[in-house]
Amino acid sequence: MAKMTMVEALNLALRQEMEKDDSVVLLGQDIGLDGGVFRVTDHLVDQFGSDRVVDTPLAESAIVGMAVGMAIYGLKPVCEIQFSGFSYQNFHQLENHAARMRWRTRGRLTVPMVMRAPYGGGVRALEHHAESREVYWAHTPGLKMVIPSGPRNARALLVSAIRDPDPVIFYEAKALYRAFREEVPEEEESFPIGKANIARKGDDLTIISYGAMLRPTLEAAEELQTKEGIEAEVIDLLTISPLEDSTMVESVKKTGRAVVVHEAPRSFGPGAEIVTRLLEGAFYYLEAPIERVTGFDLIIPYFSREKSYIPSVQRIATAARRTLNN
Amino acid sequence: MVMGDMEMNTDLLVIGSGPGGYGAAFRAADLGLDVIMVDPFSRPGGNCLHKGCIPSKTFLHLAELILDAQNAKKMGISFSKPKLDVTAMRAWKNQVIDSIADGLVTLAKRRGILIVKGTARFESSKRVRLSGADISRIRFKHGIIATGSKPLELPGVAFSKESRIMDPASALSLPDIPKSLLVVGGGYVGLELGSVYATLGSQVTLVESDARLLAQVDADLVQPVQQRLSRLFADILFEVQVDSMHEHDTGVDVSLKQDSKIEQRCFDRVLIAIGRQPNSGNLGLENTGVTLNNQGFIMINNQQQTSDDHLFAIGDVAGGLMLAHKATREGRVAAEVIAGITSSFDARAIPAVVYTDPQISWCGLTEQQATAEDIPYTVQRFPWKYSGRAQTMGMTDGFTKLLTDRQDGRILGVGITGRNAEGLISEAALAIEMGALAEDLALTIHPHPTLSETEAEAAEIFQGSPTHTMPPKSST
Amino acid sequence: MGRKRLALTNDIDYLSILDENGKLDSELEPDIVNEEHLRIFQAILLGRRFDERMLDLQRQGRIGTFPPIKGQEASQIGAVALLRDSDWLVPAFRETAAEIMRGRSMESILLYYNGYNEGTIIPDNQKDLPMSVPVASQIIHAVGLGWAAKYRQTDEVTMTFFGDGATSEGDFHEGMNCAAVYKVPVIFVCQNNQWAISVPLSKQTHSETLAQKALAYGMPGIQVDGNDILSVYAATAEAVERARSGGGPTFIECVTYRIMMHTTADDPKKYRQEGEVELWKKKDPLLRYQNYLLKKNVLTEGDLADFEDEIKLKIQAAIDQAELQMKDLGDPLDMFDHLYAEMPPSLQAQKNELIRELENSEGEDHHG
Amino acid sequence: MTTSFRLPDLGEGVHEAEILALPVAVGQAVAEGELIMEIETDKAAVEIPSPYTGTVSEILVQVGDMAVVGDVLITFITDKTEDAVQPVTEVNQPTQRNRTDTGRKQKVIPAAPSTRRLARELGVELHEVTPSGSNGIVTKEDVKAHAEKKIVPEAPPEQDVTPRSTSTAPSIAPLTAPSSTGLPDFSKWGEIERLPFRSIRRATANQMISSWTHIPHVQCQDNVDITKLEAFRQKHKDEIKAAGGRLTMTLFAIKAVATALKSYPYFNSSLDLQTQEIIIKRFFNIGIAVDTEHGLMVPVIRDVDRKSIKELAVEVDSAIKRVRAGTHNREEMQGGTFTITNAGALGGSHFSAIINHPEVAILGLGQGRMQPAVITDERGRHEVVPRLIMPIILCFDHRVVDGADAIRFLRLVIDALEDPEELLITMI
Repeated sequence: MAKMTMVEALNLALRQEMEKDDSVVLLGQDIGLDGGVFRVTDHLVDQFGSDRVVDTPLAESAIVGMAVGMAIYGLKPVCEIQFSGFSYQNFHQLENHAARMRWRTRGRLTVPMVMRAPYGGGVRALEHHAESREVYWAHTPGLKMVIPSGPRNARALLVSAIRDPDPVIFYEAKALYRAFREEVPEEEESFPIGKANIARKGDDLTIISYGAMLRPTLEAAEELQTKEGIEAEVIDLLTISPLEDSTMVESVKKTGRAVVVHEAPRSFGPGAEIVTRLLEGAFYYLEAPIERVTGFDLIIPYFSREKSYIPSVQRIATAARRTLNN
Repeated sequence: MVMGDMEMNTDLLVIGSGPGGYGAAFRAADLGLDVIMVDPFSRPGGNCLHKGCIPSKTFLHLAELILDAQNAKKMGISFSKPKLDVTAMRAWKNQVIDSIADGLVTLAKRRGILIVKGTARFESSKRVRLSGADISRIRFKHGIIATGSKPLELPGVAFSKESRIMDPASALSLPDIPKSLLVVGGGYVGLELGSVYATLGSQVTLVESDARLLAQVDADLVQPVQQRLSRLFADILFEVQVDSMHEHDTGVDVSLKQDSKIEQRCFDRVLIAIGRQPNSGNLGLENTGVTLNNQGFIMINNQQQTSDDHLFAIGDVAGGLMLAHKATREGRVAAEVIAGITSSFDARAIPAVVYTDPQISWCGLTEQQATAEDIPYTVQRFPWKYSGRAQTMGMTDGFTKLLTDRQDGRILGVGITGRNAEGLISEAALAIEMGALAEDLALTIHPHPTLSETEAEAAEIFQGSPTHTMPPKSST
Repeated sequence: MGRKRLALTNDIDYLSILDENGKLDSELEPDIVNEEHLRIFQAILLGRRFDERMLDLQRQGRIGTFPPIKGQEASQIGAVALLRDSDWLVPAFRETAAEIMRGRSMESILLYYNGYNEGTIIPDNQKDLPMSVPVASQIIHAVGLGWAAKYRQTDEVTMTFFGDGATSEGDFHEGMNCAAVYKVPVIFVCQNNQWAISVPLSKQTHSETLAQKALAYGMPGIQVDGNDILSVYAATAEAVERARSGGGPTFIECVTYRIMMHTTADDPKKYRQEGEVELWKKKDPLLRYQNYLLKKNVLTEGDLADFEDEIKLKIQAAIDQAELQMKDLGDPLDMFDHLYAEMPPSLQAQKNELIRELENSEGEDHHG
Repeated sequence: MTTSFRLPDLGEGVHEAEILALPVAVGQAVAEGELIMEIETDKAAVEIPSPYTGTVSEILVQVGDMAVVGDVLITFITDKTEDAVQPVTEVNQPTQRNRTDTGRKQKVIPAAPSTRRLARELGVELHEVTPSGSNGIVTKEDVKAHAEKKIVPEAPPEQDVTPRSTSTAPSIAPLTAPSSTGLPDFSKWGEIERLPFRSIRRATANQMISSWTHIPHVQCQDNVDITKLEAFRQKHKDEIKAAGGRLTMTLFAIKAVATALKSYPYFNSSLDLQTQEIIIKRFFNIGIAVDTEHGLMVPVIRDVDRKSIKELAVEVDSAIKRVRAGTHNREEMQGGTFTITNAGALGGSHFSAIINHPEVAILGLGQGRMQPAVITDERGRHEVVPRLIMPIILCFDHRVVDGADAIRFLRLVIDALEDPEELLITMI
């Protein structure tokens, strides 16, 4: 086991999958010699050549559209969109084709591709570089939407995403890229898409979170524990779509209280679906209204104000206390 | 990175990857902490490995070969004049450094330590901002400041690359072998580097503002070295100060001042080795709770803790003897304290070595200290002219002295001047740390003929009955 | 220094071999064996007759909205005629004749325009993509397929179709640009039928030709008389040869005309003059080719009558077959299939919800 | 050299302390760890061990003085340099360490580095250890033997990664419990957690041991029908709330007890065994047991006999809030003559209370619960009706009062609580 940042862990996943399977090819802007603007594809071009680590023109639609063609052909393309804020320029390729090809052709043509994109705030970036709009993809039938929360699960999930027979949108929290290091085994490891993880055990309430928000959520849980002796169970969704609800429902059945945390804007956000699933599955176990701690219904502000927009440890802990006082 | 500031979190941030820094980082990683080490150098080792101890000892070894070859003449073997290939010498030195540095990189990697190349500046007690690195900020639970020290400059004389006025690091890059070299400063760096250049053929003049060399070392230990150097060097001037210096195309004009007399001299190159100052400025320490003393050293306690709860300091920047092995131990202590282990810097004997020919080494109490602090002691000296082994090597201008407690004979300090003093001092350090008596040293059988016998013989003098010299007439 | 005209690598040619008056440039006449001529002619004839029959069916309410192809048969068949089974076709949505020639069944087309997903099932041995409705988006898929074919070191060629309107889309630009950059074996066939619903070419672009757009991407481009099967065939033959031999992509602009409406839900009288249509009817690709073959003695009047009969029967059989199939198709639960390789539990739950719903409303018609 | 001992910061917001005892005199030699002072803070009584070995040169305070954190209390003449043991509160203050003369003038205790490390880990000072090695060398075995010899270990070394905590000062005399070393290893049977036993918890324990071991406790219990009182309370609680107080059952109990104390003054006394006297107090200060996050606290409400229920309601409520917030002062915790503990709010029923020494009695209240009660009307007919019944407990020091008086005392309280009108009439 070696300690890795999320960037290094993702690089490991790509490298090992490419070593194993020559149908895995990467395409994106600046992913070759430059190694990607966040260095996720660093040195892969040295090992696999520019045939498999393809620097593309500035053309998001072409990147994803070509990947659709490549995937139909039988390759397993992994696209990098430099920032998720630019992926709207390829939205139609995913919505119109990637998501539909299997369904459209009744299973005859499939699109086993991955679109990787950094998302989320917290790194003092400029406009279009900080948003959290996973719900666009989560709301698109036919796509899978995955957001890891740390180096180890990022690697394991990316491996699964590459091997997945369907198109997977893989969001990587910029704020986590180098935030911390974790032991990541050199030997192969994957984590199934569509499974949530219990990141922390507890009996008093359930906090549901994912991606970059997992860390502040865990910190808040820690604070509740040390200050008030409250034991929060923290669920890390990992896959936003298809959303696995049994883990969170079972947890809420046990605790009776829930807080949902995400960086994305609140209205019609992932929390709306998560809360509904909890109501469907655990209504009679609830002892307090479910709280949502999310980004506000705004364009994420320029970074001088970003801290106030992104859910903080304090906001999460306060919401947790509110549910407990109810 | 094209966009955004990447922030990283860790348990322990070590700033500086010298022997103190990597000592701390390695120990902390072994104790299960997540460690990041930041340094402007991409490979660990710090000044010691890259610009100090290791390159200087590489060259001193070559100097010793040359001197030994010369000395062999009187023993019946003559060598022709050595041919010097400066480029090859530099390459050899770099090879030595590379091999050690790469080893350290591997050790760090296998321990899971992240080495970040860059310069850190504190924004608070728990966060630094980095320049020159992929990561913009590091947030940590604990920080160890191991930024070391840098050479003092003469007032009005700034070091620069390509200058004829050199600091020790540029002297070690061995730009050429100047015809004439002025060494300013009679401390161990000036003596060691002066010896290298003199042996390689430079006319070395040394100026020292004090009345003697190595002011902090007992005078009797320095005496044989001073004698030898006065033959090796062209000139050693005491109580002389550099009044001004002017560099031009062909050399450096130096005006030397003694009392009120001023003498003008010209040298091809000048080496300034007047001491070192802590690297505590420009670290952003004003944004932390760390306090510095009036010389700029970071104030610490025996657990290496600064006055800031989150920060520790080790090595040169924390004051005390500016020695790599002291820094390493301090680093280990800091790491242990951070990991929750009861640890303390409680060394009783920090050995020090001057790599001149002959070498000087000492540890524990010195006579200077004993006198200054009025500590009762007795001293025994065993001159090396009675050592068979020293005779065989033609290296008899040395001695071993033992400072002991007058009452119970416990060993308080040891000083050695002579060939291979570096290897002999560790026995003394162990003896002091273990609380050994002179008797213990005397009764420990030392192999014959070796230089280590001189330590046992000195102890036997204390006991009243040495073998290879006559017993003292009465006890001191 | 100074100012001079740049000498660019490529020029744009216009190619016409057989004109609307039956005049033939025999120097340029492609060498096509008789059997191939007949294969091509039958494909054009079937395309025409099936299209006409579709319109009838639509008017009878037996199929939904569909886009007729009438007048564009030559620019489709002339291009796909040169593809091998191992090559790829990436159509837009007005290439039924080409798709049928490639092997798509008329039944599947009928099912598709009757709102059955089964209509987009492509037989396993066929390497065509289904029709793509969002204009120009399919162009990039062709580039991706071409890239993959090249990566796998095959000699497969990919051909994609799109209209004049598509050249205004960003995906056209991105696809053309990437194809040239990666030098992929892709043939871009633009069906310049003059109209994008109600927008005429003059409002679509200010370029003198569409073919010249290829120049900007650094790929060969050619404009051909799209109603002249020989021109289309010859230009395509050149492009296919280039693609197969590693020479990269080609852009072919087939100048043709959409004789009919955009779709059956559209009334072109609202925006274009009948006179223009009449003018183009005289340039009909089917008659031009038919006369050429009759004159060349490749085809006889007797053959023609036989072909017409055969095709009529074939079409009727397809309609009967499709209508028979439709009686059994349409289980609403089938819509849950094939969204993912494996159905997620949450979707299974929704399917179960519909199953319960259906059980409770036995007898009600849930078909579309 | 002369060294000052200042009132250390004992943590938890304590900023002043009363000097309770000064068992040392000027000129007296003291060893480190020897008791030099007893102080009482608003939290607890604390014994202060000497941080130095030396001679007391000056005592700057007297018993009864209030000292503020940082005040110099005693100066010592020691034979140690600055590097010698510093007061606990200063030991971690960084200084420019000068290694070259560390402990030079003081005799260095010879011991191998590994022995020194062990001593550090066990919290053993080398100079306290009897050496067994040649010419005074201290061995590992010596250190271990010394550590085992200590009956009570020093506060355990901080395991926290922030080792700078100064809270290890043994500010409260540790309880001695020889049997504690004989506890089984509980972790054999499951997960355990070890928590420090200190500050208020330990102070409470000391107080309870003293009380329980010195006083022969006797307890009598009864039930009070508080149906009427509760109705009365409900009727008036908003009015009291408007005045800034809370009308609780405790308040009625305070008034009822005050009346009873006046009738039975022995319950308001203390026993002085030294003088062999019973001290009857002519004032009525009632302690109210309050459960706080720091532990049990007993603020004292003064002269309850001279205050109205309304006044008391405000005063009691604010006293409770202050002790819970930790903003009370020391005086508020002193001078009680009788204590009331109300477990009702926590749902408690019958329980046994320990007398708050040096008082002689304590009254406990349980939770009022609706219970079937048999009521006999004027005509002698019995009827079972639901009534609000509250358990009430009186614990008393049988050395000072007897059981019969206790029952009478309790009856008086019960009667007052059962009938608000009675309470109003008898209330003083």
